[in-house]
Amino acid sequence: MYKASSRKSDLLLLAGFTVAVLLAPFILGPVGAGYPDLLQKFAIFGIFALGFNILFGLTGYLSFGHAAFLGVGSYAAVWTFKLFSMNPILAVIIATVVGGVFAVAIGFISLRRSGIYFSILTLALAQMSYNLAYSVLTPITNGETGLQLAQSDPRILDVAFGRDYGAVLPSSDFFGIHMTGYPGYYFCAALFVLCFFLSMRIFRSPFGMMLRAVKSNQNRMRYTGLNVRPYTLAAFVISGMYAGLAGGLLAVTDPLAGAERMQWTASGEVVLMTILGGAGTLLGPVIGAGVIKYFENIFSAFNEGVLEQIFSFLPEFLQHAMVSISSMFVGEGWHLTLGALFMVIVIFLPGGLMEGFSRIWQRLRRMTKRDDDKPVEPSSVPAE
Amino acid sequence: MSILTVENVNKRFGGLQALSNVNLQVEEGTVHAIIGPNGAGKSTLLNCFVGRLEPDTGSVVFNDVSLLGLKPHQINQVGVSRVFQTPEIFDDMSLLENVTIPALAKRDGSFKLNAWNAVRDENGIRDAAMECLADVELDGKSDELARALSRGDKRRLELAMCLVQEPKLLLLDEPTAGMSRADTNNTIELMKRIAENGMTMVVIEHDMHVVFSLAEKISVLAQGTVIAEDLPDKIKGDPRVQEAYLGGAHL
Amino acid sequence: MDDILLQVLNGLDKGGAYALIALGLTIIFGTLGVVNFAHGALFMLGAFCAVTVKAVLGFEKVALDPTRLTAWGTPVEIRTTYVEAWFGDFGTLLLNFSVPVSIVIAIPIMLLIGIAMERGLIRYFYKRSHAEQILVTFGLAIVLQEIVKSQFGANPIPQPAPEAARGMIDFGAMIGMQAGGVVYPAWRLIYFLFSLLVIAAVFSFLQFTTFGMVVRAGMADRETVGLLGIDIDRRFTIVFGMAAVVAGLAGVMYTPILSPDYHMGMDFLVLSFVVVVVGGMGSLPGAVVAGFLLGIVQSFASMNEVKNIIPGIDQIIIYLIAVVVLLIRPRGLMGRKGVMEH
Amino acid sequence: MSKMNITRRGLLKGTALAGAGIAAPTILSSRGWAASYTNEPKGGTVTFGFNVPQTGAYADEGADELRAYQLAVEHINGDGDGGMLNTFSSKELKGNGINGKKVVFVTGDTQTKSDAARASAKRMIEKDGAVMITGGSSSGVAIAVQGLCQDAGVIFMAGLTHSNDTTGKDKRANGFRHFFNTEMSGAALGPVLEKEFGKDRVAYHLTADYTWGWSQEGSIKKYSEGLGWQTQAAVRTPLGAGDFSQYITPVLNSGADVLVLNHYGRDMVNSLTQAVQFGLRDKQVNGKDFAIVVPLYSRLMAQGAGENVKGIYGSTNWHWSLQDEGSKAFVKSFGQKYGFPPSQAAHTTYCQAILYADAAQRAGTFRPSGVGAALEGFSFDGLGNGPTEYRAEDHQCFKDVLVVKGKENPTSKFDVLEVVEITPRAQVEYPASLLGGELGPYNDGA
Repeated sequence: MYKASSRKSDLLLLAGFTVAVLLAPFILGPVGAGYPDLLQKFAIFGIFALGFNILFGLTGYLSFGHAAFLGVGSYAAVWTFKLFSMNPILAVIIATVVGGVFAVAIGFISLRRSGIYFSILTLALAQMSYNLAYSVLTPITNGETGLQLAQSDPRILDVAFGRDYGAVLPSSDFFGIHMTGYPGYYFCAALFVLCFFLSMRIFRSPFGMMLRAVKSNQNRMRYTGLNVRPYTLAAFVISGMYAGLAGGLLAVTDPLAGAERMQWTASGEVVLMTILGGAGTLLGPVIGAGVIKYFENIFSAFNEGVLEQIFSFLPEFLQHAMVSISSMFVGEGWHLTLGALFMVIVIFLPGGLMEGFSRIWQRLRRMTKRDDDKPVEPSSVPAE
Repeated sequence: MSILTVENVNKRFGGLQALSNVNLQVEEGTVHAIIGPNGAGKSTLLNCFVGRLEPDTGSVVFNDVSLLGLKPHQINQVGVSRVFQTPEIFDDMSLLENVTIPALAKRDGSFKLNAWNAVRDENGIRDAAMECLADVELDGKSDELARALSRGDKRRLELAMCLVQEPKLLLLDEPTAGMSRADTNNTIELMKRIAENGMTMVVIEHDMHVVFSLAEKISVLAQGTVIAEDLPDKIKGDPRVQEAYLGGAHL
Repeated sequence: MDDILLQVLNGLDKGGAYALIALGLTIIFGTLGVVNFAHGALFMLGAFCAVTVKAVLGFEKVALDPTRLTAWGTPVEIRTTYVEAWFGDFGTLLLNFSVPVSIVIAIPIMLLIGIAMERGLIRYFYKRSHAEQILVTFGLAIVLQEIVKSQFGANPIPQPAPEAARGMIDFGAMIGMQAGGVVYPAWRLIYFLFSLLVIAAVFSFLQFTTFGMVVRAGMADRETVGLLGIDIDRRFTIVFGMAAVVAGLAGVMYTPILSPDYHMGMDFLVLSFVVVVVGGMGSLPGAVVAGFLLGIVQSFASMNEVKNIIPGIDQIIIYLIAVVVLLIRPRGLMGRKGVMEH
Repeated sequence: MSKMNITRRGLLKGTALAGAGIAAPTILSSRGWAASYTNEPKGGTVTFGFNVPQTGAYADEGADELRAYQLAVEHINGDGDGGMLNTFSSKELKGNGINGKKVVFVTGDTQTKSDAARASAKRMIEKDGAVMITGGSSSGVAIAVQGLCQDAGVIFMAGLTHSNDTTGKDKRANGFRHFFNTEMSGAALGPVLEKEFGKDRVAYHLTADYTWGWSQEGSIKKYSEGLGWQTQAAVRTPLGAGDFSQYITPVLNSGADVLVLNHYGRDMVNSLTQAVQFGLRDKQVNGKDFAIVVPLYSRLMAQGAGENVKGIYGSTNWHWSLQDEGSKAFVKSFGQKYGFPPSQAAHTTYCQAILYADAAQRAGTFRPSGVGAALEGFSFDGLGNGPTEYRAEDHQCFKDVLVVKGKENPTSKFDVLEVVEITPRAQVEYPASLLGGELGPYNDGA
């Protein structure tokens, strides 16, 4: 049964989301994820996945080349730093716009096809971008090393406003606040909340409904007087702009843009984030992004010494057994865990983690309901 | 007054002459049935009305607008809605949403980037949609997913989706195909009600029961040509029609 | 002229590998409707069949020589392989031919792996969305890959061709050209012929056996065949196993050309999808034609003469062709309507 | 089968409490408070960050680096046999840690991707409090992480990175490299190539199409053309091409008589295997034996090419068969612990850890500018490469370079290369201005 969401529940969700994002350093601290860099990654890849979900979750068009927009956004942002100003506002705006423009070009070509043909077209175009960025476009992208800042960059706007960074390499700063560490996180977080809010509006809007109609039945849509192509293109461009913004933020928190950001594996990662969390749900992609980044950064850092400490409460022989078993899945084995996780989630929770949560939620509700019913029953039965 | 005028339409597929010199006039406010045996060219003709096929020669004019060269969504926007042989609905959306989408398409045109307002705040649209669902007696299920409906209910839903657009012409391609007797009768009743409200309809059908309970005028298509066009009672007795259907063998 | 012929040979050789991998992939598409992201992993597993066979054949008897010490102070180990110790010259021969020998062993193993995969996992995903199929098979690919890595390490492991096939063949002289102009490695020619053989075997199997006829009918219309009371699912299981065998054999025979490592499957994954799509989803001849076509075009795009005109063209040519083909022919070169479009 | 595991016992001793739900929010502790430099160690331990590839093509090299680091930590803390600390010319380290603090470490996976490597390094700095980051197996990653460490105010001791840019165009004050570079490879190989192949040669380059490849190609061209060689063509190949046949066949009839493979890692294994397959090693051109040169050799990777490396020349930073006291001590210590000899990646990372520890001890602080000053211009010996100096101008080590050749009759699977010549340091030295770049000032963070 489908129930339209109410204004109140949306407001609650948004408020809850905002509070969670603002308090993330404290909430995630106990699981070892409360440090700025990972928090920034959560927010940035959350934005990336939110945008991807607007395309994939709503229209069902599975793009395998979204990392191209992420990469282009990063390059645009770093070039903005180099040429104009270290202020992140300008960089973020330009990154978003460039991401959008690039998406118009790629979307215009790819959206001529649907299904897996669309996927392969996006994949091919993104791989072309990656290969060129890595090699022949090195003058623009600085190839393998990645585009970096230099002291000798012109930064014409900063110069015009008399901003001097001295002999050290500048870092992006928001009117004097450096965009590293926690300030950097809160800058991303603000945009993250904004993106979530926009995404929610799109989901609830007539436009979002049309996008879901694309996924559901394009034929009926056409004979209902709707032109499908502009809708899909708009969704593609919006999600490209989200990706461009995410790429720009990567550059803001860490001003280096590398070509590998555009590789197909990076595109695949955002697909996995979205499906893992639950495609087509509002929160799912955010959660998926968080889980994958957590694995990448925290699980990969567990070595056997850490495991020894975790299992130190066990008797020694058990401790050894546990360590040798679990060490297969962490540290250098973190890929194995991730792969297994993908399989388990898809096999048992087709709707992603969000489905898992809603199942648990429903079970809990049913249980509490039963508890409520119990005292009623006896009184009604022995009426005679 | 004729709302749809088809003149001299020809269509070839390779060596097969699917339509030859078809002429047709649909009067406003009438139910016009197109019948004919299998392979007579009924579906080809319908596809020429809705922008799926382009006739080789001839013209299809709707309300002074030529339909040739228009895309399906443009044809819908000038006031032609259609239902399909198998109901084409938005399976994984609620009934209310299914009807809301055509209502929005009617109001906002073929594309509008309306991404800021919530659908739930579109009170006018929702009222119109609920009204249409009530017309087809599905308002009790407005929150259910469309995929769960029975075949007959899916057809009703599809009709509601067309009606909410207040089309000037409604095309129906074998509206009762694959339905049980009860569903068929229900659907006929529904279509009758719609017709009584003055809707112009073109029905393609080979179930004679349906045709004769609905149609005010019938065109008979055989081997790509209109061999007869008349009132239902006249068609019943027309030997050419019988020949076309029965091959003349057992007259 | 010689250079061009050489590039054609390169292209055919590459194309052979592309075609074999794409063939299995497209069969799985066509029959089961499954997007199998673990297909590259099957190729990799095939290659590691060869590694395993060589390792097993190469099991060594270790004797310590206490009179000599290694640089880190332990006694030097004297190693002799058991097969040589037991069988003498025949053992040496067996070691020498470990790659061809692996074929015999790889066929049943890959068949079992394929069937196990289909029965254990893939069959639950027939009705699921492509996105979910991708996620689960991609997860499986990672798991398989990590298992191989944990056993064999991350570095490539050399697999030499048999001594006799390590030389060069004067291909130019064979077709009546001037001697010495077009000489080509024997093993690569063998690989090309081998790929033709496997392709022919797959086609005749599907064309001339009743089993194959049922499968082809099932590819065209699964429901109808099912209604005829034929257990199409069981046949599809075997088809999946067959696709695994084809990918595995492509891997086994490729090892002397490309030293296998655990990651090689991923490297071929994207490429094989491009081949399948260019050929047309679910089309067997399409996969073969596209495989050879892309192999040859890629070879030509890598020539200096071409690269001087368009720098970097060899890096993107495959993708460029994919884009152009899909824009001109919506379903690939030989695709059927309605397969995998939604 | 070559599963190489780090033994558990050893690792336990030197591991910091990382991850695992213990770390409290660092919002109040790590940054902007009273610390006078980034991650100043306050307790009884000092934390190193070992950032190596654990997944991807260089995972085995990364695993070897990690083994060496672990060994170095043991030796610094006074466990084990002391390894090269016994032969090291500086005797400041007493086997009781550094500045009275025990060394502990955290590990991370670079995935050989700049983004992942930086994320991993940031975790070590922001969360685990690492005061020094070291490791890596590619130049792109090294340069990326070096830039990060400069910004964050910690020292970066580069692992295996061979591009000139690391201590050239992209050098940073907080970054130091022990490994050699393409310029030195070219300078060292030049004379040997002349001796072996003569002055009248025509070379054909196949070059991996990214910065390191171009750097390598440039250096070899420079020195070989200096000998009077001609360069027939220099063809760029895509990274990870797999099958290189389409690039190799044009060599066959090109008239060139030397093929230079500017490839590393898997590209090297594949292009070399295939070049030999195409008969290039046994070919005769212009009346001379055709020759293949692999400018940067890695013994670990060469194993992947099997017999194909026989007779192929190249250069390397270090090889376990060296007979000086330092090398012998290191091989003994490493071999006894793990059962096989160390790779050059293991050697350079071990040295880097020891050199950092020694410099911090001499400086009496972990402050980056202090440690840097102690490293700048530091001359030492006994770490396996003969007398060595950390040049102050570019933070590059200058030492002898090994020219090696694939061994014809290997005695074990580790015995793949033989040292042909040890090119003395003077011959590979170049002015720091040659490669450009700007060190800038130290960043101590805060």
